[in-house]
Amino acid sequence: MPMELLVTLVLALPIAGFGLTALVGRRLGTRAWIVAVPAIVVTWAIAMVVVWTALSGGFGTDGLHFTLYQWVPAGDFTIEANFAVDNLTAVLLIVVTTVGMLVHVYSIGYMAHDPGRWRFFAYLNLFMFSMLLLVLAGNFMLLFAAWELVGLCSYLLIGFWYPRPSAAIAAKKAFLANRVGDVGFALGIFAVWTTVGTLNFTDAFERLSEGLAGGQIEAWAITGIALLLFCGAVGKSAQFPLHVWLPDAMEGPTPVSALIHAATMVNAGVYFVARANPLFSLSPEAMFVVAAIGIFTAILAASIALTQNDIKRVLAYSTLSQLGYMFASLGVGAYVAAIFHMTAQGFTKGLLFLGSGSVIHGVHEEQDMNRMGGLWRRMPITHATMLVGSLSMAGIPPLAAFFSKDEILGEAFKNGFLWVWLVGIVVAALTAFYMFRLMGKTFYGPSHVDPAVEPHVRESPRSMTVPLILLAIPAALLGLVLGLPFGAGLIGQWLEPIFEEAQLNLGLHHEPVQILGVDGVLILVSVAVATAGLAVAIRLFGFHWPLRGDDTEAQPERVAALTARAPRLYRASFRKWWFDELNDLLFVRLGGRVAHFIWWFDRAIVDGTVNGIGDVVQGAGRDLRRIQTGRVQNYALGIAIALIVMAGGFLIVTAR
Amino acid sequence: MTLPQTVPFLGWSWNDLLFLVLATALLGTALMVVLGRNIIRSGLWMIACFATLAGVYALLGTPLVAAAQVLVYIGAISVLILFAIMLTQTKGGPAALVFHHQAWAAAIAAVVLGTLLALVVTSTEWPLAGEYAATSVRAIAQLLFSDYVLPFEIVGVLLLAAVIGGVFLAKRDEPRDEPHGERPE
Amino acid sequence: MSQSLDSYLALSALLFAVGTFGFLARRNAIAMLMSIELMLNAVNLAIVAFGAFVPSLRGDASVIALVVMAVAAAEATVGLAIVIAIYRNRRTPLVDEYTQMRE
Amino acid sequence: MTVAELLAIAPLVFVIGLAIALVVVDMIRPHDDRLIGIVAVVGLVVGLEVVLLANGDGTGVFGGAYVRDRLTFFLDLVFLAIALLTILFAPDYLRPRGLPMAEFAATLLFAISGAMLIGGARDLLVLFLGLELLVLPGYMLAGYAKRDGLSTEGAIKYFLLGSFSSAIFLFGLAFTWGYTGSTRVADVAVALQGVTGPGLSAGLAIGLALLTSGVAFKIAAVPFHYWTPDAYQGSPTPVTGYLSVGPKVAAFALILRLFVEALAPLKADWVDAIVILAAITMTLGNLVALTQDNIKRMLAYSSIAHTGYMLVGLAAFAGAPAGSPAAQAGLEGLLFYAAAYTFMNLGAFAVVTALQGRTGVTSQIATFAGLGRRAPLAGVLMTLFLLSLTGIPPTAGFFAKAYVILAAVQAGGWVSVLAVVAVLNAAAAAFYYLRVVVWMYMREAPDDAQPLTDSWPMKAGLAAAALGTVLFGLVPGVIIPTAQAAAQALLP
Repeated sequence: MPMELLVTLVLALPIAGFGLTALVGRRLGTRAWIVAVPAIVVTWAIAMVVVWTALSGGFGTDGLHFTLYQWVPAGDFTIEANFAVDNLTAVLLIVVTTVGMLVHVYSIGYMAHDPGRWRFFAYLNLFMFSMLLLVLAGNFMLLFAAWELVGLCSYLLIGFWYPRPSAAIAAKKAFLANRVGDVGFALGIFAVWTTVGTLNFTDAFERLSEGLAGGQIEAWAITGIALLLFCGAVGKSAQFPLHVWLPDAMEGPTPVSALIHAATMVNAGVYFVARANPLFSLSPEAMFVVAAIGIFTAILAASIALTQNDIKRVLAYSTLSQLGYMFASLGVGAYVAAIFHMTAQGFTKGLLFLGSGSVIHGVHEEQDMNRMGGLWRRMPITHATMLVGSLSMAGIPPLAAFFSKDEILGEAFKNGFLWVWLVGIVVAALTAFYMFRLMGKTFYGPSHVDPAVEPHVRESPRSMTVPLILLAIPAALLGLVLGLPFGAGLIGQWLEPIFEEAQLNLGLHHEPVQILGVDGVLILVSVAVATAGLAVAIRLFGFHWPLRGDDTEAQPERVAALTARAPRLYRASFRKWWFDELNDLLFVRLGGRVAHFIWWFDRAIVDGTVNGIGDVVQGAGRDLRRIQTGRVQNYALGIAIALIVMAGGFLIVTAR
Repeated sequence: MTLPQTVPFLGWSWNDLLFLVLATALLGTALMVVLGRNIIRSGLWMIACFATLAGVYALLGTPLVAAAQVLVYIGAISVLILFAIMLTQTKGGPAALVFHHQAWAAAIAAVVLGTLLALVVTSTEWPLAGEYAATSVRAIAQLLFSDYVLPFEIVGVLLLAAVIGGVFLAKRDEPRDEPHGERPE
Repeated sequence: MSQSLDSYLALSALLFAVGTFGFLARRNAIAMLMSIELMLNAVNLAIVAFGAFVPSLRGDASVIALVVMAVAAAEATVGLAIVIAIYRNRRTPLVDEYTQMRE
Repeated sequence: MTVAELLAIAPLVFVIGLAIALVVVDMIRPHDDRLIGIVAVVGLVVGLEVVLLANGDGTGVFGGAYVRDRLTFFLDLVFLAIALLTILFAPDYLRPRGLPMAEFAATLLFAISGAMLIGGARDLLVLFLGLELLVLPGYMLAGYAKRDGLSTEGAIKYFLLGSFSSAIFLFGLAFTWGYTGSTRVADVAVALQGVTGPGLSAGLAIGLALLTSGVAFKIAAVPFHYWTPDAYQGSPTPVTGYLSVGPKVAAFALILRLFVEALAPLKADWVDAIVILAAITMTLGNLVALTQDNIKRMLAYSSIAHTGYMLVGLAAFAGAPAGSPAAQAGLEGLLFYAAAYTFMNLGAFAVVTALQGRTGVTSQIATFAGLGRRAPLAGVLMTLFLLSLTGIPPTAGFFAKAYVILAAVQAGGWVSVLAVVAVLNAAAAAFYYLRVVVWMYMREAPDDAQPLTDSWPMKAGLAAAALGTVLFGLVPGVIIPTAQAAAQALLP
């Protein structure tokens, strides 16, 4: 019983924190965090006990299942409030509670001067509850409840700084995109229920696969259900074509971006597809769609990230791109790699967002990277931690994201999805490039900070830097701990049993990793590509070599100068010239054009369509309201005509 | 002298003739009610219409209903309506503006509805319909106090509710400036 | 003719239609109320006619008709009270001028 | 009158007696609104107790004209809750406007007694009388602020169209009587056995059309809904709250007794009409609600949309084979929806009422600006009610929608398409409900914003409404068995 109690506490503490903060928070003034933050710290501690028990095999292979109470006792339609803790849940719990706790602590400093901080902490606690509910839910209905709640919290937090009109619009857009996805998700859940008559994950997946094997359920029905459910994941995890909300969601406070829009909520879609692996693996078509949408989002978002100047937007597109990776990974059957990447990405992106928040805080709420630069001296801790995060994102060994990304690419290649691998490699190069473009523009080179602000730039308070340092540790070491030895790391040991059935359905069998064979080559290729992207970015945008203690200067002027004097004279520096010129051509001119086109397409067509749906609906409502003329006789005539139509209809229908 | 069994020349029964006369009068007076330009005249035509209908009820062998028709509709409702007409007569209002400009649409709708209903009711085989028979008052009285005792009581409640609310709405009163009792803070 | 259910029902249907026309076409609230009374009378006629021709409804129909009359009286009371109340505010009984609320 | 008969109608008699008692109290102590309020509230609480005690075994009384079964029990509880909440919310609105409490409470209780009569009626004439007893006081309540032009305008529109539809409905009843030769629900159902199917008698078909049109008006289904926005906007706000739930739930009770009991043998003939009505009602209600700037008008259109969702439950019953679980689930969903809707919608109107406690506050959505800051508790409660109306889990509204939609999916055929329409509509509806949330939390209050009233009755009522909304969502088990029993009582 104690374990059940602990899991219940994990849910109860955040919601209690929300209730208390919402009720009395306003009277707490600057100490609005006094309830909310300790609640999450304790939650974290309890969650760690649960996680430890789960991962050390305390719950067996099937995990811990328990029912809190019977939620809906309605005969056929009976739903229990039941929770499940298995190794997949445990991994998610680590990310959610750890990043959540650090973001809470970080927010103490970040929101210290905001008059609405009590609301902020209340929402944040509510979000933690919803997210934990989402992870722990043992059936579709409970998951759906959590799914809607995290969407609501996200909506409230994006619109937190409502005096900015852009924030209100962004909140609305996030809600709209999520609603579109949720329609499919809800229909999918209803379809599951009518097909198998249960909403419990375990039972439903079992009956679906039995039904397919026994011939009671058609293959297209399975594909249909999987795709409907996937709609929800597309909305929540911001995949093409519903990705438009995530970049705009950066209007919310930075801790929110870090927690909700990078590390936890956006992963909900990935988590769900992984949770539903027995279902998805039954339908090769659905798997293909997942892979295609994932990898397309990955390349689309990466190409857009190249040219953005808002620091948070670059990170947002990067998040999109990495989520795309995860879906691609799920689609090719590399479930473990997807969850591994999600974990690595959760910590790394959380770190990068909090770091960017620290930078934005430091330069007085400036987000344009063209008005930053040279900050590494002023903000050493922020710089160092973000460097770790960027290297990890770029896929440089031995940092966390290197292992996970490498595993995704390797599995895609080996499972026969060559196209996924090819696109993935390009994305890897782009990722390294834009991450170091971001680092260069922010931290290196001459300062472009507003001269009025410049003297006041200093490192953020400890409540902000300590979480950065704490997040940098997993971002650096997680891969080594979980991913080594290749193909047989801890993460694989934890998660493989969960995906066993899916692997069987897909006909994939686990081969030992040949470090001196194909795997080694793949690793080398991906590292080489990443290094190349990183090197180009360093050339163009500068770097500070910490060990050598000297700088690589940012290049724009030098490139311009070099190309102005006939560049042929500098054949001696051919290599350099070639790089610069090609980079100029590829990334600044051609790449810029392409990226600009993609950006335009994204804004005008995709985004326009999403907004257009809302406009059409509103327009229809506006036209329809005109029938309400205010004149009783018009109403009466309307009723009389409806009566005649109804009478005619009844006569025709009954006379057939 | 005795009347012939049937109407001379036409061969109808006297009852049929009576029915035709009453039916024509009923529809005619009803049309005068809805078409009349002067609302007071409409009210008076309505009384005539109700009286004709009482005749139809008598023809149907339900003298009690006919009597109630006269008492309730002519004696109470019509008087009430005429009274309200007097109260709300707009002085010097343009008398021509009797009909709404959708009157043509209304006419079409009414004709369609009337035709539809008339065709349907006449073409329907009413499965239980038998021979015509008059209703005895005694039977009605018995039913009213046995099977229909609940509806009978509820009608009383309905009238009470209508009176309580109607009096409140129709009475002219000044707003109460100071509510009695203490104000909640 | 007077011995046939159909003729009474047809008469009732036509009276109902006349009432409907009045309700749809008249502008005066009281004229509309009168039209509703015509419609209720039409229904009553149908009920009484059924009573005269359907043996199992013989007494019932009369009772129902009486009840409907009482309901009509209550309805008229309420309606006229409302008409008088709105006439105090608007100084007109013409319903199509009551269009402060629309759309 | 036998003891069994008295016991069966005891709650009804009690409520009518309470209404008369209020008038008498007002004569003895004129204008003592507080006393009236106390008597009414205490009386209604006792009334709830009477309902619990009089819980009968389902045998018909008055020759089968009235029955106290599990459905009557369920509906009586809902109607008394509606009355209680409305009376708790009303004083804050009536008092500053100088409107007397006694006539209000008495008229409301007469209407409620009409609703309770419908709930237990198994006789077509009694159903009609109950309906009239329900709506006539309703017209008067709509015009209760008789010096207010909008209130009387709404009242006369409601009255004229309502009487028109009553006449249509009565004509339909007349055809049913003529065809079946009886007014008793049980006899009608027996008489109609075996007459369904192709070649249904034209008289019966037109009777069905008239009856459907009549009840569609009372539940405010499109295209019979025209009265709703005007009557809701014009009425005094507590009355609007009442009108949005009381007559609607009662009209659904009428549908249960008339269509589900008496006309069940013909359900294959009327299911198509219900499916179409449900689809266009949901869609039009939600679409037009999106464009409204007046909160009462917006909630009026939203209530039209909710009618559509409830009709989905009815369609599930009618579309599913007789005796199948889906048929019962549809009715259960309808009943659960009615109960959930009562609490969440009355709660939302209560917050509007509290906002308008001072005279001169309009019903524009803009009056909600900054409410989250001005009155955090009211803001949180309003958010709760709106989320429930949207159908966000785990509130009562979520289950209500899930219940009817799942029943519709289970029913199969055309009715399943309704499930998709309902899900799409629920998605669209979020926008106008959340617009109010945006006004409350994302706009600054104007400087001259009036404070909210917070009398004890208002607080108690809000607490009760919030409790219902949360409880039916978190622990729907508190009401589902009662709803199930009520649905079973309807099915043979």
